[in-house]
Amino acid sequence: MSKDKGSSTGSSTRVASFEIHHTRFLDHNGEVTGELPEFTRDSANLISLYRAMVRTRIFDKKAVALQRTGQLGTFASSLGQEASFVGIGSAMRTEDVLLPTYRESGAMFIRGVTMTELLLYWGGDERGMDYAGPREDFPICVPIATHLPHAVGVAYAMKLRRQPRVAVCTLGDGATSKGDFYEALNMAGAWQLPVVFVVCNNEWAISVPRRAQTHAQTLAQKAIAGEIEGEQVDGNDVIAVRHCVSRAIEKARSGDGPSLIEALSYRMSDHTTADDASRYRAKEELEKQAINDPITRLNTYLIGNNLLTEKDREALEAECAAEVEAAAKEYLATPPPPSKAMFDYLYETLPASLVAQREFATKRGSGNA
Amino acid sequence: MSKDKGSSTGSSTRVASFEIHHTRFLDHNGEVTGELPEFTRDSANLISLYRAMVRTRIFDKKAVALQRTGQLGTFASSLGQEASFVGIGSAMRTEDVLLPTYRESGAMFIRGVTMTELLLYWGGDERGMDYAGPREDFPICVPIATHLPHAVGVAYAMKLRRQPRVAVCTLGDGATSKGDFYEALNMAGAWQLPVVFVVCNNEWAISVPRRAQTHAQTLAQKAIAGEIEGEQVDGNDVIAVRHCVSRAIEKARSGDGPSLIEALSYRMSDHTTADDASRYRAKEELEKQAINDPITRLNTYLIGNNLLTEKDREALEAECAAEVEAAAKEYLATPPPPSKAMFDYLYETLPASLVAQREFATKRGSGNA
Amino acid sequence: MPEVSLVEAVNLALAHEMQADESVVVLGEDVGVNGGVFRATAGLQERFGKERVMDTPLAETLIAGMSVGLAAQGFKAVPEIQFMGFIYPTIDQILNHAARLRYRTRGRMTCPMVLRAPFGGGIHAPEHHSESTEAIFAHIPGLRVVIPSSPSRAYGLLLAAIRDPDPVIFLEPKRIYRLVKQQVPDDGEALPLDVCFTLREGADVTVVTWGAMTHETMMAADQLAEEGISAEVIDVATLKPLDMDTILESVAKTGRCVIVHEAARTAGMGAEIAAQLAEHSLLTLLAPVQRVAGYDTVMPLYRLENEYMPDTARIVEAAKNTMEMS
Amino acid sequence: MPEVSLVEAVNLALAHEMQADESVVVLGEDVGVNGGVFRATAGLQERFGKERVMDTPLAETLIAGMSVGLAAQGFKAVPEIQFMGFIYPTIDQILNHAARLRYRTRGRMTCPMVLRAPFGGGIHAPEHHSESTEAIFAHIPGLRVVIPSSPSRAYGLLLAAIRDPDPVIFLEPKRIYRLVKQQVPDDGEALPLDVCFTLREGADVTVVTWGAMTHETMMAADQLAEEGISAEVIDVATLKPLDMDTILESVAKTGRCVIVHEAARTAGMGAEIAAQLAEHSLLTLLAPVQRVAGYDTVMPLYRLENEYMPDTARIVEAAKNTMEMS
Ligand SMILES: Cc1ncc(C[n+]2csc(CCOP(=O)(O)OP(=O)(O)O)c2C)c(N)n1
Ligand SMILES: Cc1ncc(C[n+]2csc(CCOP(=O)(O)OP(=O)(O)O)c2C)c(N)n1
Ligand SMILES: [Mg+2]
Ligand SMILES: [Mg+2]
Repeated sequence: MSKDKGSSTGSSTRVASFEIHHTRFLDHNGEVTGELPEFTRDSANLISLYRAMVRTRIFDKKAVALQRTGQLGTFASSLGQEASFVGIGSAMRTEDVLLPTYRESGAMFIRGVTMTELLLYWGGDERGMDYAGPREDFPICVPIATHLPHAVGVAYAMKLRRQPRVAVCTLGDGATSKGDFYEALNMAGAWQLPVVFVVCNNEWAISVPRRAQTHAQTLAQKAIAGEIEGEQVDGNDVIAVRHCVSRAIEKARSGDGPSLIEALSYRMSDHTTADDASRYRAKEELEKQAINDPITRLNTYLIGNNLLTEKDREALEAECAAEVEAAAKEYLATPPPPSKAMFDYLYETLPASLVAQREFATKRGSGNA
Repeated sequence: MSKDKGSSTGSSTRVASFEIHHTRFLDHNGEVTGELPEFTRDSANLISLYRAMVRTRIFDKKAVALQRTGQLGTFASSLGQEASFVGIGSAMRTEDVLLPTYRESGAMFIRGVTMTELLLYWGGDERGMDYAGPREDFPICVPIATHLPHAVGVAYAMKLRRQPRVAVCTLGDGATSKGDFYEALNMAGAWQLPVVFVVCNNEWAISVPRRAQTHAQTLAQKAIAGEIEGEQVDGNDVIAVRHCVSRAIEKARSGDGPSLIEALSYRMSDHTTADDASRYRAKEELEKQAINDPITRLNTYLIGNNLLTEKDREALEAECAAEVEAAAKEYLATPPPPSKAMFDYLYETLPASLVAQREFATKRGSGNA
Repeated sequence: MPEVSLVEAVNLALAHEMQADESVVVLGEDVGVNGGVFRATAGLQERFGKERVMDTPLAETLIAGMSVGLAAQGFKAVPEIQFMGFIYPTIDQILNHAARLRYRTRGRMTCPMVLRAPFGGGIHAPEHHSESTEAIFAHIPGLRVVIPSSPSRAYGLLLAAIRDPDPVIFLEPKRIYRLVKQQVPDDGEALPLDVCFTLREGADVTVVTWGAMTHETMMAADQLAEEGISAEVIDVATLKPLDMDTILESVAKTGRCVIVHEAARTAGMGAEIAAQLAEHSLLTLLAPVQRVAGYDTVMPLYRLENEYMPDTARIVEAAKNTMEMS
Repeated sequence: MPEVSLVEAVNLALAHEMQADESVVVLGEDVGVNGGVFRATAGLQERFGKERVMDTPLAETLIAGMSVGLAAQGFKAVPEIQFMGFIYPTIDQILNHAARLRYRTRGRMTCPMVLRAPFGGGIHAPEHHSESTEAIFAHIPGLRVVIPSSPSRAYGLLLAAIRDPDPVIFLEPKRIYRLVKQQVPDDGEALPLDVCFTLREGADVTVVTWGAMTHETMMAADQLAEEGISAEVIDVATLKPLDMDTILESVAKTGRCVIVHEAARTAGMGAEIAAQLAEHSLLTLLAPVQRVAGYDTVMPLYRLENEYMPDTARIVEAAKNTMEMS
């Protein structure tokens, strides 16, 4: 986003102007379209991004399979958006805080959330939100856009403590229609807070296409409402996502204010396993999107530049698959919590008036205690 | 607001750009700064705007006096903002619908709300919202920005019925921080609804200055978030307000979509009679603003151009004062509603379960029945 | 006549009223092309067009607020909130505007809208998708709160709600959206609002309930019957305004009462009913009124949801308690 | 020691705790330079700076939501909502997040915040400024709802609320913000949450109330005493979780109970108390419990507000009713 002032004609004067830019490094054929950022020089970085995307996709497939066989509740697939989520996760430092919605498995894994934890969550068990790894990361947020104000509060806390940390908050295209989004954006701008919002635009909010959410040409331009930095990035180009998100995070870390990044991608799956996208989405549209697959794109580049061999890739896939299987096994072996768990952690100390309810529930419980 | 596309450099491409303009015709000395709009050629139009501003100010003074003497509840003065409110009211057609907040006396009077009605409202009597004149105009809205979604609904209704009507919705600078504002704006854009939002920026939201509400350089640019037309106007120049609001209304009426207009003015009074602005606002700031008085501005122009004489002005003021006094008298003579009025109009038909409550309240009432 | 489920009956009523009354407008997230995530609005957009069956942006405050605007202009807005867990951003509009537009303007403006939302647990849904917070709305003056518990009541009550000149919160127990099917003639016959329905007559104990819990309660009544206890079952249906007369009459007969709801116990609607029973029937009650309700905890994720929700066994036990104590 | 009013006691407690605990942060509209529209935060920004006493943009959802974020990061956020009529946009954040952050994350994250708001009628305020909707919050699992009724209780309870590790809705009866003054030593002594306060002992009838109504009730108790009726007065103070034991003990002694609140009657917190009384004391109650409450109508504009709110006369009458009926 850039701006300038001035210029007057008769009774009308131009008082402000703004621009929105879009960044991409790899096109959908894996061809380089501009000078690659620094971090790509070390091919280990690229392989690690590649692995993270593959891992996410294999997990995704397993989760859907578990759901289809009645072993998991509703699940939100990230198929097609792996570059966005992996790019975001990889741009963060450990001490930053991620505030995700529900589709960002790829980002959460990089943050250290375990696959077992994620399966427990979707499997109807609160223990899946007690992350052993990133203790300060927020759990999945289902009520759309309600975590954006949290991100602002987290960023405010960091600012108050003069910590060089950043809150990174992801949301969908649909979420940009909620007032919470705008209130958070506006506050982040007003106080120049260290927060980066990433809109993971996958073109759909359940059955509502992006163009029906808003007349805005870009979602990035919504940043202008709060005068914060706003830009678009190719969300299927993991290099571009990591680059732009990194840049915004480091800007925020240096005290130079918040940003909004729109990552353009596409939801290749149904909205969730409870949805049937064929009801509202033309098969042709989905087919046309296949060429944008973010994993294929990086794969083409890596193979084409001899940074990865077919054999490496197979090994990498096998490792990821093994990890996913192990997590699924661990998840399936986890017994349900006891009935009385409904009263644990409700308050720090259970109020006297609820003790009898807990006893009753424990007594009546299905014997999980 | 204007936009264009294109231009690419390396990995980054410009995808959108926007501008915000500001309009004024009379500067604070009453000097013409650009070619005056058509409607000013008939001086009767200008006199009528002048009268409406004077009338509003005299009413305002009376209302404050009534409050100070314990004869009226809390009142929100429009001192200094008369040009904005009168400009808005005068730009509307009878069949349009006004959705105001609480400070727009000047607009409401033009719409046909009576002074007595307004006094009854501030005097704690719901009958002050049963406007005999503009039956479809919304009553005063106290919960900030909650009437913006109503405006969208009203505009949607007009669109559904293919009526050439427009919803005009006014709000303050503080209101632009609420999510409701943005949700309404976004929907108005998405469906290209016949609605015009006018932000009456008086630089303060109670004690919070405009710059603390948002980092945005202009409030007009918030329109970009919903890709609707956004512009600034000098809110102390009644000609400019009327011109810009008219233009936006007629655009909306022709089906060419919604607009957001920011009218720049200043709150010369306390926030309300319950407030004491000297606690948070420097006396000097207030004094500096005196030169922007919108009534003086038009008066200077009218006198300077021989469109009004001192005598005319005095007569006009006397007429307005008489009208205000008559309304005050009528207000003060209105007996309070009976206790049972608490149950009138709660539902179309009072549910059986409430009949006993109504009887009880009537029996216990202070005898107003 | 084919049999329909509760959610199909909702659809039938919507279609009927949209056909009969041009001023009825449906709006919400995914209600159009997708026909609603539960298919409650399936086919409506095809039949009545994109303007009368509107896919809105994802913004609940807006959905409620623009319904107020539509209603004020003489439309009958029927907004859908996708799940009750996402209804809270509408409370400001409902409480501060919809419920008092008529009151504030002394009848000049009115707000005939029906805000529909599926609610309650039992379908292994994700987080925030299983709550029951009807009591919040039942406390707000100027509203009606209506909860159907069968296909035919869904049809008749929804018609009545849409025709009602005042705002109605219409909560649909999604657990029983497809549980049973009934023959529901699409005859446009509305059922009365503001009255309870007696689903089963009995002599020993009155069980008062609503929504999905009517089914657990009917099963409990069967079990009780086997044990020689005759339970009268009342479906409150309209929680606000509350038809206490029907409940009082029943309890005057049975002398005992159990109130069953899925929502958290404290300050739930069961409290109001119990309080009124105590006020009016203190001397005729043979045993203290029992409330069988959700615990005062957060509705747990689905592995524990069945532990949270009242079930047949708890209802039977409570009814027996009232028998023993007297 | 100078005497302070209730609102000054709020200010005293805020200042004390901000001084004692660096993690306490105050935020809201006009809380900084202006010191709050009721002066509850007067002087705090001067003393503790603009970052710890923050004038926020005009956005209630944000205020509540960012408090959750601050709390999760170990701050104790004390947001102010300017009037209870503007609290509704916070319910989503309070219900879906603040009240369950600890629960959801199994204790990994917590939400120690105190959302303050003035509430209630009686000061001839503008529209939407006089409502009492505490019951909405009392229904939400995971919350505390605290209402002080005197300067010393405001001081002690607010300290306790800020120190509490879980979210608290702290509602201040603005009608009595300046009604009485008391000596309140600024000694940092908190009062216990989760317990009722017995303001006056009596033998014949228990009157249970909270907030501004304690004053009407105390006056009613004086009048009753003149007529030979000895009323025990209980200030509930913490509405959730509810200390029913104190109420039950009192009613076990008196056999009669009147519950007084300003909020609308239906599904108000009085219903919960009455329901529990009926559950536990059915056989010892000498008369039906009486509720003296606001009507189930919209809180009227100020010309009728005194007709709406319970007053001494209504309380006296209700107490006498309980005496006659037994
Ligand atoms: C406040 C709220 N309203 C409605 C829903 C139901 N819902 C779940 S996901 C979704 C669409 C979200 O779309 P988007 O923000 O684009 O994210 P995506 O799922 O595409 O990643 C909706 C409407 C919700 N979870 N929260
Ligand atoms: C939702 C809401 N929050 C808070 C308030 C209290 N309040 C009344 S006016 C006001 C400031 C409004 O400022 P602005 O929008 O600039 O309008 P102005 O009064 O300056 O015309 C506030 C905070 C309110 N009425 N509604
Ligand atoms: Mg999306
Ligand atoms: Mg202002």
